[in-house]
Amino acid sequence: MGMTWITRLAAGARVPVFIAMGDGAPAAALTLSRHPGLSVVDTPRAASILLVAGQMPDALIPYLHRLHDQLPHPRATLLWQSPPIPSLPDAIAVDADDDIGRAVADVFAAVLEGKRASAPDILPDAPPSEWRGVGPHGQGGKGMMGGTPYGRPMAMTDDDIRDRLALDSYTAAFGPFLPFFPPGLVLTLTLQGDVIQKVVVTHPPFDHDGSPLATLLNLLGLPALATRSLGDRADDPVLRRLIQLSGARFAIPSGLGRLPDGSDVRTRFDRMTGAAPDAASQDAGDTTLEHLLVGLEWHAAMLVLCSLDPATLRDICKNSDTGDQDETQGESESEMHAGHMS
Amino acid sequence: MTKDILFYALSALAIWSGWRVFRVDSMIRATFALMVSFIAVGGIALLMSADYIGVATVFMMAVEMMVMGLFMVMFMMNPAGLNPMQMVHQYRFSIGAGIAAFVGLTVAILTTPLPDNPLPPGGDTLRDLGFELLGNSMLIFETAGVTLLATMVGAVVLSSASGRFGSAGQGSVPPGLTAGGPPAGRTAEDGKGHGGHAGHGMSMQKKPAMQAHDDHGKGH
Amino acid sequence: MTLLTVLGMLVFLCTSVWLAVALDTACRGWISGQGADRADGPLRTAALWLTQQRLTTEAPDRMNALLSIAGYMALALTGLALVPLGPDTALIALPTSVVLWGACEALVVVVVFLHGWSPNAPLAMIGAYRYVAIGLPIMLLSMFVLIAAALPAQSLDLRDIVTSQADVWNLIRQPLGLPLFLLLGLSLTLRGPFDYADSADLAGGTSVEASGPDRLGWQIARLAMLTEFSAMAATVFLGGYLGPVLPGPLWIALKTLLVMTLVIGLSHLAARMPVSRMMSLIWMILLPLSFADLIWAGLVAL
Amino acid sequence: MTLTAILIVAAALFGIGLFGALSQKSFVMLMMGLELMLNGTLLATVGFWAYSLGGLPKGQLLAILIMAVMAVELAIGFALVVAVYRKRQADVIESIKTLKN
Repeated sequence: MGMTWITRLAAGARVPVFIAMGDGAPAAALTLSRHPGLSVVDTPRAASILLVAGQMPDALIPYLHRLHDQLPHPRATLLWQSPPIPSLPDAIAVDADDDIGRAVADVFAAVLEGKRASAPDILPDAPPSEWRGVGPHGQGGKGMMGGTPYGRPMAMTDDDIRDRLALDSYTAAFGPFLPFFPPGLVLTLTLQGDVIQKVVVTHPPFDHDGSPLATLLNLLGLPALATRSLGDRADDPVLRRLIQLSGARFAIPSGLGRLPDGSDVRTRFDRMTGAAPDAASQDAGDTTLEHLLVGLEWHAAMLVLCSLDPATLRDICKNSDTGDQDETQGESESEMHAGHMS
Repeated sequence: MTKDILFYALSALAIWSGWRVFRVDSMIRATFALMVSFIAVGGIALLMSADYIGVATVFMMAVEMMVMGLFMVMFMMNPAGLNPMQMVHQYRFSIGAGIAAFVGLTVAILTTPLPDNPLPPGGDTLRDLGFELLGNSMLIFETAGVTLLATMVGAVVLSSASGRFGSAGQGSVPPGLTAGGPPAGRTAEDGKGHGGHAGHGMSMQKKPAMQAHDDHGKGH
Repeated sequence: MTLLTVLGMLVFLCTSVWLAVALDTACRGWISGQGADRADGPLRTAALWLTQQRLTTEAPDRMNALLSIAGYMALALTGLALVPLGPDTALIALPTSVVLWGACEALVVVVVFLHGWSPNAPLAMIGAYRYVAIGLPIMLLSMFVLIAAALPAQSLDLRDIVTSQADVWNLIRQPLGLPLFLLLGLSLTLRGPFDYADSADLAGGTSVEASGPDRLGWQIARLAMLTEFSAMAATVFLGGYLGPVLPGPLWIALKTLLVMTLVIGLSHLAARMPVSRMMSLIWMILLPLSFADLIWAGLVAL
Repeated sequence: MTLTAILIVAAALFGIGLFGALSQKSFVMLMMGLELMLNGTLLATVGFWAYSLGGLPKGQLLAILIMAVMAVELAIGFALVVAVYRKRQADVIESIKTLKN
């Protein structure tokens, strides 16, 4: 296939990569956003290359399938320090000591030039459930309420913890590949608007230290500073000054996500930036995610989630409601095609 | 000539989008169809050199319809219209009434001798309006302003959760007869209200479902 | 003559979109300590998006998705056409052009909401909701600021507003005006601390599901809106086309780029706070400030 | 563009609005019908102002008052919808047989 001028132009772009963090992902995966030839993107819809870093446990393979199909063609998958995945026969294995940037660029060029076929869909391109509508207008349940017309329950009102307006609630699995979620974590959240009403831990996070400061800075809308914080310099005076200047500390409401040891998101952020002395370790006590997240709006909830020390978060997840395994499985299955929730 | 073509195009747009408001399934489409209808009317007003009224209509309706759209999504059970359903009643009668109103008005318009006293060309309509608002009709203008203020206060009072029995945080539930006991009097959940997004005649099927949901909601 | 003006403005729009991308990357490179990117990087990324597949979600509102992108772009172009280039030259000459610009502003909230609504996905929908919650009060604030700027001109016409700044710019006459107006710019262009629609905590918010050409279109529309906003801010607060020696259109172009640099710098350096906190900030501090600006302008005009 | 044409367009908008206000079950849709009727009224007012009042400024004032009425109608309408929903969990007309309690 001859290359058109536009493909040739595109081939020189920074390679948009979406990283799916597995268990035991290489440490370099966290700092990949500093690689000059790559651009690590937030959503698979913007990526050309899916990079699976580390081993993907069986429980998360269905999520990986969905993620894979959400990349636009032409696309390819790389397995970085990951054992082969049977359902992804076309994926290219990359060793720990290979130059990941080089490998990604080569595959990208090959796919774009048409030397390598774009990876086909894994899941069938069909509605997740067939039409099961009953009732006088096909709406599902009897009368005008309820029913599961497309394999998904119709929105029903739910009691509201904040203003008693009792509007419709929405339940879906979030994670494990949302860029700001701790690797491996899958939460089944019930939302009313963007207020979290219920939290169930569907899959606990991996035993893996992420880069909480970079994630927090990203959540605060400071992506460039986040990249800077991933740099080699342990004590970067410019970083500290820029963080001060940005008002990030002021942006975080005080008292948000308070743990039994008295620390809130703001103090934890101070510890990360070096503005406050490092505490020995956070003490989760018997705190659950429910205590921490329920009643918060999405942005605040994500700040709380990402401010936690990875080990503390694992303790909290152990305390928390993990739901009836079968039930949540069914739920996430049924929600699977409703957009990008991976 | 250009003015005429523009007028007929905008009129067609206004009527067509006004009609679509009640024909589309998606509530968001309905809301924004209404907005398009208003914008078209604003455009016609601009053609008639009502510079301020025309533009202000666009401005106001963009905001109003945005808010309306939010309410649609909030309160309707099927705002995207993915699930076809009919939410109408007295359909035939309504169509008849609509047509009767249109025909009646049209006949009245066509048979009445309308006064012909067009806008003098080259006038500064904006300046006229300004002097009218802050001159002769100051009282009317101020009354409208005070009415709007009263509306704002009234809307907040009506829609906020706080009522006679406490603040928004506690909700408007009467206090218990005993300390911590069940609320005195009737509450919304006791089945007297025809709950939910109910349509006609299915409160029987629906009540159990609502109850189940309420229990579920209170469980945590 | 009109045709020439239109062409000139389109050329300027393309150039400034390009410059905005370059400034954005430069800012990011400087802050992240990695140095500047290649100059042709953005163009290549655009080409890549053009070649990518256009993916859709299940049961999207396809018509509104397209309308939102086209509408955003059209609003930017309309706003740009309102900017006066000389004492009598403006593509859309209307005695109420400030109000028309306000209408464009209000419609931006509508198109951003539609962009988040149409993919039928949760994160995009949350982005759309949040944007409305923040976008409407910010717009209210900008109305007060604009009315204050129209006061000394005694007119709702942008051309008169520019002429009224012959002696002293509104930037100096109403010191609170431009800072407050810049916040509106951040909100209109979905940037930095006011980016509640396309933010990172929603993995891209309203554009989380956009791929290929759709993504490209949306990003270009955002940058066009940035240009349009900067031109408007330059007109209302920096004296528009007024200036010595150089011809008027060149002055407005230079001032536009200056405002654009300010907005881009601000968007990279300021942190975004949770929505409820921002709501309190807007209603309790920024709106009273805009009232103060209006009263100040009234007293000065007296 | 004549006054007759403008008034007929206004009548059409009014008729469609009336149909919507009478036929829709949902409160919010009902309000949209009312808004459309007011839209027709607004157009007729501006038409009269431009073609038969000789540009009398009071005509524009009336149009502005109609716009204020729209705003009031919408604000109070929404407030009532919220209040009723809070009380009864209802958003369609049939659910409210009585306004008691």
